[in-house]
This record gives sequence, structure tokens and C-alpha cells, in this order.
Amino acid sequence: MAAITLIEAVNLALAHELKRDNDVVVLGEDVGVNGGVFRATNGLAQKFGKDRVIDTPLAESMIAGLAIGMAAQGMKPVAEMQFEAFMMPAYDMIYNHMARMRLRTRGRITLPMVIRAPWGGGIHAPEHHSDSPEAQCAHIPGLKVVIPSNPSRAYGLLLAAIRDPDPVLFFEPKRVYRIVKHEIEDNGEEYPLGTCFVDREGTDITLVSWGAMMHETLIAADKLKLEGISAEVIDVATISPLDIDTILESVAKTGRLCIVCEAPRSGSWASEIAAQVAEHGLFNLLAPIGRVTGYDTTMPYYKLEKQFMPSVDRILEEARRLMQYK
Amino acid sequence: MAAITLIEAVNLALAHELKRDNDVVVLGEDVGVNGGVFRATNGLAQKFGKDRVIDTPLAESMIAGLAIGMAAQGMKPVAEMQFEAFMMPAYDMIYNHMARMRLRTRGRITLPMVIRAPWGGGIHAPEHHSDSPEAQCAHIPGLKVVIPSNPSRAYGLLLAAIRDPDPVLFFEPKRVYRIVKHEIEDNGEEYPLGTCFVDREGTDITLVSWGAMMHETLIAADKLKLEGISAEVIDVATISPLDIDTILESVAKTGRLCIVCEAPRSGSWASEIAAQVAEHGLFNLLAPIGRVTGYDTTMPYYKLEKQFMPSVDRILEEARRLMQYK
Amino acid sequence: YLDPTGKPLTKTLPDFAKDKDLLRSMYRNMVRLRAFDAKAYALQRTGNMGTYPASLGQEAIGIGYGLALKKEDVLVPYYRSTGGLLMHGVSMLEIFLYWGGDERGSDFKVAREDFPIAVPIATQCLHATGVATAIKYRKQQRAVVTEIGEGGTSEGDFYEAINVAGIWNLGVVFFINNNQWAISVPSEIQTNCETYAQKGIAAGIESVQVDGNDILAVYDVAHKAFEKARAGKGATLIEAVSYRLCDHTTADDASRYRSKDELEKGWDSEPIKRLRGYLESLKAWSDKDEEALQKEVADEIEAAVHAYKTFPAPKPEDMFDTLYAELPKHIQQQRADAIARGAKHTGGHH
Amino acid sequence: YLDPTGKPLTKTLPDFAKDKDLLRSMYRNMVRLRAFDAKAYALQRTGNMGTYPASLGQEAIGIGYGLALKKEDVLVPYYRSTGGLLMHGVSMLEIFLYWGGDERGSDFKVAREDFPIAVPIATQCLHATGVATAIKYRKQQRAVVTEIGEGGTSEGDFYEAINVAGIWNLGVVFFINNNQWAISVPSEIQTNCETYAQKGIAAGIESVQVDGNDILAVYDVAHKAFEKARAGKGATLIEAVSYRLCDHTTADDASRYRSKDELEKGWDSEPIKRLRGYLESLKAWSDKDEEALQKEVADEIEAAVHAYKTFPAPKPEDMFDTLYAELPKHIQQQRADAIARGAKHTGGHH
Ligand SMILES: Cc1ncc(C[n+]2csc(CCOP(=O)(O)OP(=O)(O)O)c2C)c(N)n1
Ligand SMILES: Cc1ncc(C[n+]2csc(CCOP(=O)(O)OP(=O)(O)O)c2C)c(N)n1
Ligand SMILES: [Mg+2]
Ligand SMILES: [Mg+2]
Repeated sequence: MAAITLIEAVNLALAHELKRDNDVVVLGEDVGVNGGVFRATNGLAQKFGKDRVIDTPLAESMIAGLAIGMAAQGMKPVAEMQFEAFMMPAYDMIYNHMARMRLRTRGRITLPMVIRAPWGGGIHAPEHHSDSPEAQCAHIPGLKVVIPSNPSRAYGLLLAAIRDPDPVLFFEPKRVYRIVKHEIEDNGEEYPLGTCFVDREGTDITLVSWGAMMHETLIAADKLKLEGISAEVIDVATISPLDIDTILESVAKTGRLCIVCEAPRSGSWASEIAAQVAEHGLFNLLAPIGRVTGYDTTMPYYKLEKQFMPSVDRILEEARRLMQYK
Repeated sequence: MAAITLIEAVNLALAHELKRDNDVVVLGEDVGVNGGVFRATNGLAQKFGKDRVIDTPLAESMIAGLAIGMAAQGMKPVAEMQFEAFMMPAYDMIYNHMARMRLRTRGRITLPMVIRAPWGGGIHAPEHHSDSPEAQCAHIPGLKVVIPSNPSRAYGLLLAAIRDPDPVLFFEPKRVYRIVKHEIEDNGEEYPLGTCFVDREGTDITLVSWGAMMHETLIAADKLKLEGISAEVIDVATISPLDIDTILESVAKTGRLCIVCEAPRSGSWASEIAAQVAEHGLFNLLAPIGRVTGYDTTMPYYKLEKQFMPSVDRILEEARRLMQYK
Repeated sequence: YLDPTGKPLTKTLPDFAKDKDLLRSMYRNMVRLRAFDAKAYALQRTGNMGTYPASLGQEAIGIGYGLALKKEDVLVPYYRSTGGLLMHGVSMLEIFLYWGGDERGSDFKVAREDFPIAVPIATQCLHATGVATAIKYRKQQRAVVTEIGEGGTSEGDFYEAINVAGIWNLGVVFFINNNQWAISVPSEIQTNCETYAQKGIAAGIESVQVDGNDILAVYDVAHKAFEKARAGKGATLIEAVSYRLCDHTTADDASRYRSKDELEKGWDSEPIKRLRGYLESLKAWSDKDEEALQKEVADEIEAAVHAYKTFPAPKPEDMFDTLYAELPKHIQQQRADAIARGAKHTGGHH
Repeated sequence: YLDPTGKPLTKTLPDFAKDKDLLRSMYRNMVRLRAFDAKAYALQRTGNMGTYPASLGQEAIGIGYGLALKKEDVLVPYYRSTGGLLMHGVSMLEIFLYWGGDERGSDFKVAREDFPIAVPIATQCLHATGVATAIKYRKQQRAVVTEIGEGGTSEGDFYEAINVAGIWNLGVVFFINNNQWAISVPSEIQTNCETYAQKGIAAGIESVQVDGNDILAVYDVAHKAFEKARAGKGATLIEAVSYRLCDHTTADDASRYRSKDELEKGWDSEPIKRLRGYLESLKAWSDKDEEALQKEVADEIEAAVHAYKTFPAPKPEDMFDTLYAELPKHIQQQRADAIARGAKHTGGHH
């Protein structure tokens, strides 16, 4: 059992489902012979054939629309958007159709489909290749939005996403594609959607994050420990539907909450979590709710991207500030 | 000086700017001879000519893309999306281009443009004609998002939006198009963007809303008064950039906050306001932050829309609940 | 095939043009659709139903391709596909419910695999290509048909759909209802193409233009295109030239942008009169038949209206129950809240 | 006009084909572009620049239409329009900065009205139509040119753009760089059209296919199309058939999906060798000229590299200062915070 990266874990989960279920197909731009620009589908076309791993013409609304039509016939398409920002031509399909089909047909037509996309910044990519548009997706009822933070979760959550009877947006933190390795057994065991993962138990402050920022957050937690601050760290993983209970329980224990995400601050999913805690956990709070996020500006070209994204330092400073409140 | 409706106020502001500034043009589907499906552009093509009030082919990404190109040349296009949900094919243009042009060119190219769209539910319209997608727009840095609640503000804020050097999304509460009338003098005086309006002074609770829901909110405030509860009512009007100071000052005074909006609760702009208050005004709060919003489901077909949208009763009950906290 | 009065334009017509049962069924269903539209209009005007888009003058299109459809084929309709829907087993009640603001109208009891009505223009074209992709993947012999207005062909989704249908050789048929108007926008300012059919050249698919007021012509091209689709021989784009004799919808007033004369001219070539003329020339239709038909149709519609008006009102929980296979916990609480309030709601606005 | 070796294919060539200064300038600039690409590659490989898309083999396109452009015309480029950008006054430094992750590379000092490079595919086509609409509105005699890859023509935005350019008779020229590949996707699975030019038929605009490796041909059609655009005579779609001799970008490895043989065949018809042959046949180019040119180009590029490497680093406040005409208050606080941290940042992670 070799240790594999997040991108390899995605590939492993796709291969597992392609093998297990003939209704599963993969489609997108360059997912075939080339194996995807990040190699998520590496070798799959060769192994499962071009009718199951499909290179499409270059059009995202088309890719989403095709997947909707295929899923309506009971297939389980896994569509790839080459980068998160190139999902936007498909936003209409996602918003007006993919999210609504089950409800508007009262369950007659369902869409067991997944749209995958590399997501987030930090790899010195060109313009429009480093965004974090999860909030404008999670705000759409009828969807599930999943963002794994490490290889094991990518494997287990992608399996769950593909098997889920409803449409799932699966955003893969591209910065983590190759920096972490986990030993993963290809046993087809899924992780539950809609459940947070508590990665560190702690008593003084609750740090909540998802995706690539989980790594800065965990490092911050380790450093805080050295300062005698016990941080509980939660990986939201499925941002919608949100498992708020796990977060509320933690805040009830720690009394302090700091949410970390890469997207621009205003209207980010960090705000949603803060709002729910301000509604249901207000009187457990010893300190204001901190949000360490991207700034309210467009993700800059790569020379400044590090200055845009939350750093371990920013998390540490915010945590220390919140610890001032007793 | 006759009393006019919100839709007439929009028409008046458009006519005023078309007359004042030759760089201003109106474009969209059916905005010409027909005067728009809601008559927002009624009579304008006849008055200003078809080269200034332009019926476009049927394509929203095209409408936004054209406006971007025209604005880059210094024109001031005012584009209409026929209904809010039909803006989604243009979401890519809005997200990847309209919002970013000034920043990415370091100010070389600016986009003094406006996209208008009828917005919100409550008129028994067909499917996809009653949504409130303001949050997924306000989350995009570089844009301004304005939602007037009455005729005077529609007139003054639309003038400001057209004159603003940056792109503005202007959402018009279609439910209010014809139900309220204001006496408006066509004096070309604009209202400031980025400022909340305090419509009722109060001491016990702060009610914050925007768009059509301002009417339920004001009615609720009146009823609360009869119960001896003094509610301060704030019309956000420009949801992005958000004038949080006015809200924080009010909450400092009242200690209680209830935010009312029509969009699905999770990820709504009500959540952003709650998050900012939980961050900067936490210790002024006597009660949890209440959000009276649409439910976390798709806006239903019209037979159930009233049950989806916040009602005066829901606002009253939430306000009373928050008043329990001393 | 037929001139506006119903006289054959060519000496020999295809065999099916002698099949009197088929011809009667064509006529019967066009009359049925027109009567249904009239009733829907009346329901809207009397506040019993919401906005409704009629098919007046365009009946030959939906009824024509609808008659050529098989049960196992898939229809991906747009809002003006009432004819196709009725022919493919969607009930009048379901159509009333849909335009009456009730999702149960999209839960087709018979045509289980047909798509619900697409209001976002041109999106249905991509859904149809997706359905056809699944059918091809499973090596089934089923045709997929979708319909779009001529104005809708300006949307990128339409083009993306015909392009992929071409390269993947999908068994999908795109019907363009060219009724000359996109609400208030005439074809002269919609595209610089002489025909909408020629747009298929950009996708390398077979394209035909047909007189959409001649149901024999519509049926013939549809039948051939469906056979071709079922045989795995690829996609067809069909422009059916017709005319919108009605307002765009009940919410529209076409007199604002369209001349009386043009409208009157439009009536000259309407499809029902034309087929009636042909039927009579074949002695296949009598005034007695007409009487019987009118009564039969009126009864059917009345029954549907009764069913619609007595249909149980939707419940608040309907907003939630089919949102997900399993409703997330926090939404269950919202569901309970909505049910609790359900009673209170009057539906009126303050 | 020329065969792969540079021999004229027709007895008589257009007059400009005898203008030796023009021919030399064509040659000089293609060589310049190829050398610039090579340097950009080297900078990326040595970690001094980010991902870069070269124009290897496609130099005749950007240089060809670039030479036909006037200063007051507007270029709306995509990421592989380096040739057009260089010809229209965008500096090598600006192009290095752009691909080096610095927005100042999009703040063109000379071509103030040209659009920044479009990465979201096909969107530039709509921007170009908008610019052309403004130019038409103001009754100016200026052409607008935009460029798109053949794969990009599958996007709805491309079609929406040519459609409106057709009906509004806009002075815009759409250049399709058909380099046969969209990253790993060959034309055989991109569209069922025999040619990309024929897609213009769907918009009713004039469309031409041209040998994109023959700069005389590219220049000629571009020149005519621009004149037509400036004269208010409408839009033109030009498919320039070429071949991508390089990887898609520095991040791509074409050997994964493309055969050696195909690549070698591609070299046979590359544009620089061809024009060189023709120049020599006219005695318009000598080895001495070549030497001088190589040196001249190398010096220019070295100077640009030096300017790039010594260019002051962007500051944290640059993330904010041109976001709005006036920065909202809450963002001013974020700006201050970013400046305060600026120093601390190492650029590394953790
Ligand atoms: C994406 C989208 N944009 C705009 C609309 C609003 N709208 C509804 S019908 C219509 C005109 C459609 O005309 P056409 O395509 O010719 O079809 P017809 O109604 O004539 O059958 C418009 C603009 C919509 N429903 N969807
Ligand atoms: C909307 C969008 N989708 C996907 C991409 C990712 N992408 C970048 S280049 C490319 C292939 C483009 O091929 P082509 O249009 O032929 O242009 P070429 O690169 O060959 O010049 C893709 C899919 C993108 N940049 N924008
Ligand atoms: Mg029409
Ligand atoms: Mg290409």
C-alpha cells in the first residue's frame, strides 16, 4: 500500500467507480488521452475506453448540459471543469437546472452527477486559474458542495459524491494536489458527505477551515500549542449542506471561533458559518468571531497571491487576538 | 409633479441620463419598440432612437460582453437582463471580466456600465422568474450591487449607478414595480451609493433589509410600535460595498439585530451582515442575531411562493423572540 | 406539400398523405391544441392560471412531430411545446398545473422520461444532446427531439448543442419553431442568416427548412429525422417556418410592436384551415365530423379544467420534500417551520 | 501564394508582394517573435516566469494581421496573440510581466485601448464586438481584430459574437488560429465542420480560409478585412490554417497525445523558412542580413529580460489601488493590513 498524493487519490476513486459501475463516465476537456491537465484522469481513457472517458469539445455550458441530460437517463457522469473559473460559463446550467431538477419534477427526474474542478490558489498559475468560488455555489439550494483537504478525504469523499443520488460539486484544492501523501487502500470505502472532521481536539479556541487552508490552519494549531493555546481544528469538508452541529459543539467548549478560508471575505462561506454561530451559539462566545480570509479584492496575478491568501501568521495573530478575551 | 411608481422612476432616470449624456445607451432584449417586458424603457426608443435604445439578439452573455466592450471605449451602456435568473448565462462575463477590468489593467481600462434586472418574487410569475441572486453577485470584488426599495431611491440610485465610474449591478424589486408611488421631481439629483438609509429611528431592535422586503419590514416595525417595541429600520440599498457602520451604530444602540431578506438563508447577504456584526459588534448584542429569510430551497412555482418568502408575521415573531433577551 | 387552401402542390404526395386516419388524427389534434390554448387563455384572464404561451398558428409543428414520436422516444420541450407534450402523453391537467404555478405539473405521469418545460432559453438543446448521449452509450434505438424558438438560436447553448450533436453523431432532432418573432424582436434584427436552417452548417449536421404551417411537410421531415436518429445516423436540424398569430404570452401585447396587416396576412396560411381543405378534397371530413370533434374536445378540456380547479392545493412541505433524496437536518427544521405557518398564510400581500 | 519552399504558386502575386521593405519587416518580425518565445520558454524553465504559450509555427498569423493593423485600430487578444501584441506596440517587457504574474503587464503603455490578454476562452470575441459597436456608434473609421483558437470556436460566446457582428454589420475581424490542436484535443473531435471558416455561415458574415503559414496570404486577407471594417462594410471571419509546433504551453507535454511524425511533418510548412525562400529568390535577403537580424533581435530581447528582472516587485497595495475608482472604507482597512504584513511575507508557504 503505497502513499499517494491527492491528485492520485482522485484518479484512484475515479478508476474504482468506473470499474464498479458501468453507468459512471468521465467527461471534460483533455480528460482523455492526455489524462487531464493535472493528470486526474491519467490512464483512465486507455483503461476504460474513449466512450467512458470522453474528451469533449471546448465548451463548459455544454459539458454541464450534457451531464444533466445523461444523468437524467440514469447515468452517473463525472464532469471536469478544467479550472474553477472556467466553470462560470456553466453557472447557468448549475444554477437554473442541475440544482433544481429533482425538486421541480417532484422527484421524477434526479441527477446523480458530479462536477469536479481544481480550485484555489497558490501554484503560480496564470490569471483566472486561482479562484475560490465555493460560496456562490453553496448558496444554491439542491446542490452539495464538497472540498477535500487531503488524499484520504479526496478518495473517500469523491466515492461518496459519485454514488450520491444528487448533484455534487467537488472542488479539489490544486495547491495540495502534490504536497501531501497518504497511504490509501483502494477498498472503495467512502467518507460521509455532510459531516465535519475534527482533526485536533482542543479547549481554548475552535479553528474551522476547508481545502488547502486546512494545512495552514493545522500548522497554526501546532504553533499555538507551543504557546500553550489548545486549538480544536475542524475540517468542514462538505460546506453544503453544512454540519453546523459539530462546529457549535466545539464552540460551546472553547468559547472562541476563528474561520479560515481563501475566498474574498465578504459573502464568503466563512460568513455563513459565523452567522449560524451568532444565531445558535452566541452566548457561548467569549470573543468576537474571527474570519481570516482572502481580502475583498480579486485574486491577484501570482506575484502577489501569497499576500492575498491567509498565511499561518495571519491565523496565529487572529487566534492570539481572540485569546485576549476571557 | 405627479406621483410615480418604481418602474416609472427607472424609466425617468434612464430618460434623464440618455438626454444628459450621449455616451449613455440602453441595450437588451425587447427594450426597444416594446419598451421592455415591464415597460422600464417605455417610449425611450421612440424618443432617443434605435441606436441609443437597442434591441439585441437573444443572448445574455452577448449583452454583457457587448456592454463591456462598449464601456471600455468610454461609453456608458445600461444593459437589461430581462429577469434575474436569465442573467446567469452572463455570470462568466460578470465574474471573470466586468468586475476585474480596472484592477487587472491597473486602471488603464475602466467599465462605467450598469446591468439592470428585475429581481425577486411575489408576482405569480412562471418558473425562473422570481429569484434573488444578489449574494452570488455581491461576493464578487470590484462590483457594486444596488437594490432600491422604493421609487425615489430607484430614481436617485439609478442615476448614481449610471454615473458611477465602475460597473454596477442594479436589481429592481419587481414586486414593488407598481405598488408604491412617490412624488419625484426629475431634477437629476442622485442618491449616494454605498450608504444605508435609516427609515425609522428606534431603540429596542434593529431591523435591516433591502428591496421588496423593506415593505414587510416597515409594516412589521409599525406593528411592533403598537406593542411598545421601538424598532429602528435600515434599508441597506447598496449591499456591496456594504455600509456596515450605520448598522453597527444602530446595533450599539438597540442591542438586537434582525436581518430580513428574500434569498435562501444559507450564504445569503443576511449572513454577511450577521458575520460582520458578530465580529465588530458582538458585545453590544443582548440577543442572538436573527435572520428572517427565504428557506434553503429553490424558490417554488408561484402557488407556494408566499410561503417561501418572509412575511410580516415571520418578522414579527422573530423580533418578539429577540426581545425576550434582556 | 399543400398550398394555403389545402390543394396539393405536387402531383404525387407521400403515401402517408393518403392515410385518412392519420390525416384525421392530425386535424383532430391541431383543433384540440387550439381549443386547449383558448381555454388556457381564458383561465389566465379570469385569474385562475398564470402566464401562458399559446401556440396559435403554430399547431402543425408540435402536433406534426408529436405524431411521428414513439412512446420510447424522449421529448425535451420548451415553453411553447404544448403540442408535442400533449402528443407524447402529457395530460392537459399537468399543463394547467405547470402554468398554474404547481410543480406537480412537471411530474408527468405518462411521459416519465421527458424533460420538464425549459423556460431558460436554449438550455433544453444541451439537455437533449445529453439524453441522446446516454441513449447512444446504451446502444438504444430511441430518438430525442427538442424544440426552440428562432430567437433562441442566438444563444450560445443552441450552437454548443448542435456542434456536439454533429461531432458525436447523436440521435437528436432540433426543431426550430420559426414563428417570426421573439417577443417583440423580429428575425430581421435577430440574425443576418437568410435561414435558420443554415445555422446547422456551423455544426456539420443535416439541416432542412420546412413549411411549418403544412403539417404533412412537418410530419414527413420529422418522421424521417426520427428514423435516422433511431438508426444511429445522427442529428438533424429542422427549421419549421410558421407565424405567431397570438401574443407572445398572456403577459404580452403584440399590438405594441406588430401591425394589424401583418397579423391578418398571417392568418392566410394558418395550418388548420389548410389541412381541413385537403381533408375535404379527400372527402375525409364532414361537418358532422367537425361537430363531433368540437364536442369531444370541449368535453375533454372541461374535464381537465374541472380536475385542475378541484386539484388539492400544494402543501408547504412540498417546497422541501424532493429537494434532496434525503433532506439535510437544518432544512428539516425549516420544513417544520413552514408547515407550522402554512395555515396562517393568506397568500395576499400587505 | 507561396509553396512551402517559398516559390510563388501563381504567376502574379499582389503588388505588396514586391514591396521588399514590407517583406523584410514580415520576416524580421516573425524571427523576432520566435526568438522572443524561445527566451520566454527559457525564463519559465529557469523559474523566472510562469506558464507561457508560445506561437511556434504560427508566427505568420499574428505578425501578418499585426502588420495590417493601424495604430488607431483595436486589438482584442487571446493568450496566444503575442505576435499581434508585439506588432501593435505592446512591449516585450509588458508581455514578460503578464506571464510573470504581474498586472502591470496588462497596463499597455502604447496600445492604450487594446484589451488585456483574454484567458477565458472566446470571451474576447464578445468584447471585440462591443468595441466595434462603440466605434460604429461614434462613426469612427477603425477596425477591431480579435483572435481565437480553433478549439475556442466550440464556445457559445464565439457564436454569439459572430451572430451579432453579422446582424449589426460591425467592423470586427475574427481571426481563427487553427493550429490543429486544443491542448490535447484534435479538430477531428472538436467539430464536425470540414472547415472553421464555414461557421461564419451561421452568422451570415463573410468567411475566408487562408494558409496561416503563408504570411503573404494572411497579410492580404487581413488587410482587406480591416479596410472593409474601417469602411463600415461589416465583419469578416478568417480561418488561418497553421500548426502548433510547440507544446500547448510550458505546462504541457504534447508527446503524451501527439506523434513525432505528425510534429515533423508540421515543420515542413512552417512560415519563416517559406518567406526566407521567397526573399532570397528576390535577392532581398542575405546571410549578412540574417546575422544582423539575429544580433538585433537578441539585443532587444536581452534588454527586455534585463528590464524584467530588474523591474521593481509589486506592492501589497497594488492588490487594492485600482479595484475601484474609490476604495470602499472596509477595504481600505484590509489594504492597510496587507501593507503591514507585506514585509513579513517571504512568498514561500508556511
Ligand atoms: C435565457 C433566457 N433569456 C431570456 C428569456 C426571456 N424570454 C422568454 S421568451 C423570449 C423570446 C423567445 O423568442 P423565441 O426564441 O423566438 O421563441 P418563441 O417565444 O417565439 O416561441 C425571451 C427573451 C428566457 N426565458 N430565457
Ligand atoms: C472558458 C475556458 N475554458 C477552458 C480553458 C482552459 N484552456 C486553456 S487553452 C485551452 C485549449 C484552447 O485551444 P484552442 O482554442 O485551439 O487555442 P490554442 O491554445 O490552440 O491556440 C483550454 C481548454 C480556458 N482558458 N477558458
Ligand atoms: Mg419566435
Ligand atoms: Mg488550437
